[in-house]
Amino acid sequence: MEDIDTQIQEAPKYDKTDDTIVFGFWIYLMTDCVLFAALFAVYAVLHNNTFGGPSGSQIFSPHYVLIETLALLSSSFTCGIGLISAYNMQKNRVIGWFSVTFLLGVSFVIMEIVEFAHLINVGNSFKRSAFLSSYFTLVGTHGLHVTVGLIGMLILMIRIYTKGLTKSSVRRLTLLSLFWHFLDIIWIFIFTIVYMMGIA
Amino acid sequence: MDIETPQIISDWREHAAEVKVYIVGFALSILLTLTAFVITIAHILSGWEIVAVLIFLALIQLFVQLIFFFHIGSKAQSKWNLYIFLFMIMIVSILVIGSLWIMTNLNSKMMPTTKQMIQYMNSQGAAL
Amino acid sequence: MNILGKLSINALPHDMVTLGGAMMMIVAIIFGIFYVTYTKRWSWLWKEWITTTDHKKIGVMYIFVSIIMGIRGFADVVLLRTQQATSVGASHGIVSANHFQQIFSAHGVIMIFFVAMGFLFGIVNLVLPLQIGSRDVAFPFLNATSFWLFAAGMVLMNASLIIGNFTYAGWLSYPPLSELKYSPGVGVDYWIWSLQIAGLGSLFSGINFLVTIIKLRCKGMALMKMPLFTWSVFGTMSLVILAFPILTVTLALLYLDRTIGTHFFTASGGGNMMMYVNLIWSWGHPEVYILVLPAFGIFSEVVSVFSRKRLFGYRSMVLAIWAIVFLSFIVWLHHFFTMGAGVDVNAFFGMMTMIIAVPTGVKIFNWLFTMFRGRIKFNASMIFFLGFIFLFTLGGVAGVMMAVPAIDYQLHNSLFLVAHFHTMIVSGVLFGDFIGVMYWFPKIFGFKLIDVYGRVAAYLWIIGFVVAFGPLYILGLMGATRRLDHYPAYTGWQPLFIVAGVGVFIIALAVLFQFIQLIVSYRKRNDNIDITGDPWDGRTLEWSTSSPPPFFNFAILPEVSNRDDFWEKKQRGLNSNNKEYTDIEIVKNTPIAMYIGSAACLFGFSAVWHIWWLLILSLIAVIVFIMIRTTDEETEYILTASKVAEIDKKVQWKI
Amino acid sequence: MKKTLRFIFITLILLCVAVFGTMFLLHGKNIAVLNPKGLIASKEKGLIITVCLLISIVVVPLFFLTIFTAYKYREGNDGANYSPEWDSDPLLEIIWWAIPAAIILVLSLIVWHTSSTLNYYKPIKSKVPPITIQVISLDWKWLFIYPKEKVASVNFIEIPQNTPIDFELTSDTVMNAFWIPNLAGQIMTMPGMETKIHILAYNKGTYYGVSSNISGSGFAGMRFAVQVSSLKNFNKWIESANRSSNILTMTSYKKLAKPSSYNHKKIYSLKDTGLFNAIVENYMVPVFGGPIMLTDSKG
Repeated sequence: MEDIDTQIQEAPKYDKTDDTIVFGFWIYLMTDCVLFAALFAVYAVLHNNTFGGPSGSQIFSPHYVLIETLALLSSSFTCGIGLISAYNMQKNRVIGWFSVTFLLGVSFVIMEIVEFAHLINVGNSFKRSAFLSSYFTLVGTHGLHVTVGLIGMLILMIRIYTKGLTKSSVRRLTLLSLFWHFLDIIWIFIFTIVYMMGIA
Repeated sequence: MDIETPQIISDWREHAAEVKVYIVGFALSILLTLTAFVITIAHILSGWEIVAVLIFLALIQLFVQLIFFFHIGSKAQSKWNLYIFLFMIMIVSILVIGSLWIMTNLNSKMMPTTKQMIQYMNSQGAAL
Repeated sequence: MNILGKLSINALPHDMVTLGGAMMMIVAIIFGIFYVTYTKRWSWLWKEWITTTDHKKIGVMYIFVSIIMGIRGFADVVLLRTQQATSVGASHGIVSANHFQQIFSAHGVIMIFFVAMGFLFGIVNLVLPLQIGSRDVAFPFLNATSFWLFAAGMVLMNASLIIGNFTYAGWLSYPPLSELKYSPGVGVDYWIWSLQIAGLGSLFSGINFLVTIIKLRCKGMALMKMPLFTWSVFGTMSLVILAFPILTVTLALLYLDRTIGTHFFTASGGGNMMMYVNLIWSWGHPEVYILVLPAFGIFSEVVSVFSRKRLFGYRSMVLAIWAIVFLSFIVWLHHFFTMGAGVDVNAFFGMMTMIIAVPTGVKIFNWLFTMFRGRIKFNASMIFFLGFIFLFTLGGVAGVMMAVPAIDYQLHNSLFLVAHFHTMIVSGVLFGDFIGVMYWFPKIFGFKLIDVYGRVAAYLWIIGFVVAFGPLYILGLMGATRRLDHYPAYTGWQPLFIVAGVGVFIIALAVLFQFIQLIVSYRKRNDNIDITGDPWDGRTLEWSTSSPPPFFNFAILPEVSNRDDFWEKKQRGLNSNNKEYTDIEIVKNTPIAMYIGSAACLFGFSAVWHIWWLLILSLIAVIVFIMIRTTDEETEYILTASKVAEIDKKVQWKI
Repeated sequence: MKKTLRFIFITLILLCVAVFGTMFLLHGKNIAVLNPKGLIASKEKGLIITVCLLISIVVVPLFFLTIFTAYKYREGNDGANYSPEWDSDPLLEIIWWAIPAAIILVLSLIVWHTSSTLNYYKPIKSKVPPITIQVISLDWKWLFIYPKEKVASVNFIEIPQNTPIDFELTSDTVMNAFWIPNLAGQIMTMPGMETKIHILAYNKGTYYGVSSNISGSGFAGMRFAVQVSSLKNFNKWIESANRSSNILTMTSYKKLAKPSSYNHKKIYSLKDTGLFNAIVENYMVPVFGGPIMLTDSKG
């Protein structure tokens, strides 16, 4: 992996439209926060309505969820490092770090799908009780967001690989890393409120 | 893991902090997550204490993420990011805490008391 | 699992009245298509309107859609009133109970979502960039997409008139009536998806305008130098971005309940229907303030211009807007005082609801003192405004009464409540929108509306309103609840319902005069062309451009130094004539926004009818369109300085 | 032309307000909310009047000020002084921030006081022993059960005057709201939940109650009659009800629960007093995991 990129790209300027777009995306993240807050409120209200079915402590395994959390946390870290190398215009490092982020993200999503499939096979599907409905919807919506982020990351990496670190790619990388850190924060609250309080 | 001096720095640079800021933030998050994990596994606390401690740890981790990964309030970002974030946090806390207060109040007033549940179960038992 | 999901031939309307409505709509569409092909304007329509990203054209399209939907909403009112006036004792009126309930649910959704929100985003699109001295909104493409999502929601909503039915559980269909067990039809799904798509469009517009106000103000325009209308849009958009996600979540959860059998709000299975009521109203109350705040902004602009006086108490007006924005988030329980919450909960929310009367009262007093010691020009707008002051204050009295939980137990869900919120919305939002359209019409179309028809319409609107909703206040006190499709003769309500019917007839007359005003002014537009670009001797920046302004609004971005800067410049006779033009980046026209809208409409339709393959197909189509847009590098073109100078010269000779 | 137009329309507006006033007086007697026949309703009427008077302190001067300003500072009247730059006056600002705030403060105290006194969970203190009536809202009719007297009735209740009635309400279908305008405020009835309201009727007579929450196509038919009679007549009615031929058991309840609207008054004698609790519990945890014995209500 040669360290110095052969075609030295002219570093993109940070102009006013970039500033507006990043600010607009930040406001979108705020609206997503409110969306998750509503889902958390629904979970908080319905988590005791188990309707004779299993409660949180019976179906959550702490170690499994800890691995998931560590995977997502480290993917957030590698995403941050990848962004710094993007600002230093090191294309190969960017692709390197972001593929690590991608792998960690994919492993997180797979672990979550396995957990859901296991719950449904055992019979505790979202149809069983209000608690399970709100659990599946809250964690599922977060999983959906992570999947959308992964698809975006994939497309962006392909574009950077082919066209290099153009002005729009650097801006989109910033948006992607903002989105990724935001999902990480939401997962911290899911981890604490859903899993930890469910188990304790 | 040395990052040798880069030839070209785009003027986005001040939008992301140094590498070590990310490392410190990452380490702190791992630490906070593990403490929350250990406390829950050990079952040393119970009831509202565990809830309070866990919420406290989650809030610290929120601040860690905001400062180390989001650089909120740093001069690179406009101050409007912070204003809108704080306004959103205020409204969200009003909504969530308000909803919980209302719903627990409504449920306590209307859910049939355990006495009725037991009486119903006995009558069920008798009917079988 | 057949290929067309639940769609089948018996989804077409059976009874006469729906068939009539559906026929009228189809005839109108066919006539429209025929007229456009006859005048060979398809390419003009495509080039100028369907693919536009210019905020002024999008604003006009919003207002056009809301006028069309206003006509349908008003047709519903005529049906509702004739039913309630005739369905007494033995006779059951003109429509069945179920169909009557569909009509008032459709009336509610149309009037709030497609007329009031349509006018709101239309007027904000028309005026905001011009007022803050910017070339366009922050994200022009997103602005076009938001309009087409709004139009997609409207199309889906009207499709329910022809194929299938609409919800019969009211404009905010409470479960368990809206759950699968008690509304097995597709009605509630139509309601969910037309609101979900239109709501998404509103959320994107909210983000767009918030960024525009914060980032794109012209040089020198500090926050405290912004016009009051911009302040009210600032408050409204911060309400929109924080309230609409809750609506999205609530509708999504209800859809999951109805489709995959989750138990969020079902009666059994652990669900809690009260959580739905709580969630829908924590969006619902900010929503009604989203509607009324821009109307307050319009009043502030119009009253200060037509009284030829500076707006009174600018600082306390801004404070009042933000007090209303904050308070609107802590009052939502007054919509369900009667659900059975405890004393402390009811008392807290009752007190918070009362406090909102203070900033509203301050605004009304400030408008009054703007008129004090002024030279008030009594045109149609000012008559509407006076109607607003009297009716809105009376509506406010009814509101403060119902803020007391103990009184609300008697008046909740009665016709008193119906008369209250109609007073607030008609005299507040609707009158505000009429004033806004009449005030900014010359700026966008270049010719003034003839005022005498407007004045007649204003008087008829006020009289019609008093005659239509006066009796409803009395009926509410007599124990008549809302949404009644039949009532026994011994109640003695029929004469009052007949008077209300007459009131609706008078309002129909008023609306007729408004259309006459539009048509006659259009036909005689050469007599009152607005040459100077400043027909009302205005105070804010939008009057400094020509009417209609060039598509890039300002050849040179203006510089502002104090509050009513345009007025100050006119007093001092300053007009900077040393103009050096610069290149301008203009976003190209693109059809992709319309494609995303139609794909979203298709997605909604397939979600309603459970046509799963079409659902996935339309979702992929949306993603593909977004990717096409993001990979397209040259979305903007450069307007060279010489061309700008040329256009500017052509416009300047007129002023 | 402008003057005559304005004159015609202003007189028309005043005419409408006059018509509105006469309608109000004309129907004075049967405006239910303003002719209370029960304890709670009369308190609520007093409250409505006090709140209206308090608010009119701000509203009436506002109306006169508007008419005065609109007339004095109209365009044609050059006599009135014209000061276009006068745009703020701290004293005025303080006035219209402080006075409405003070009134709202007084109103808040009223809100706090009345929500506790007129709270529907608070039983009415009275020497006479209370009667409990269990209310079940069905698909477009009301079922009333007198557990102690072992009587049930559809769309009709008879209550003795001056005795506190404790209502326990639930629903076996969708949400409804139980409202008798002459006697007291309304309270919602919801499946799986039990709400309460306490009513005390003063004067004898027949009053009408309604459901004030939309509950489907037969919603308009959910009217029921409330007969307030003396204690003697009430006991006579109870005996005749006990002797009534139709008996309310689980099967006849399930037949009654089928959707039907505009039901006529029907009196039952009651066999199974646990019926009310069974309906409420039906939505709770399915006991012994077995099939639910009542109507299939898996919403």
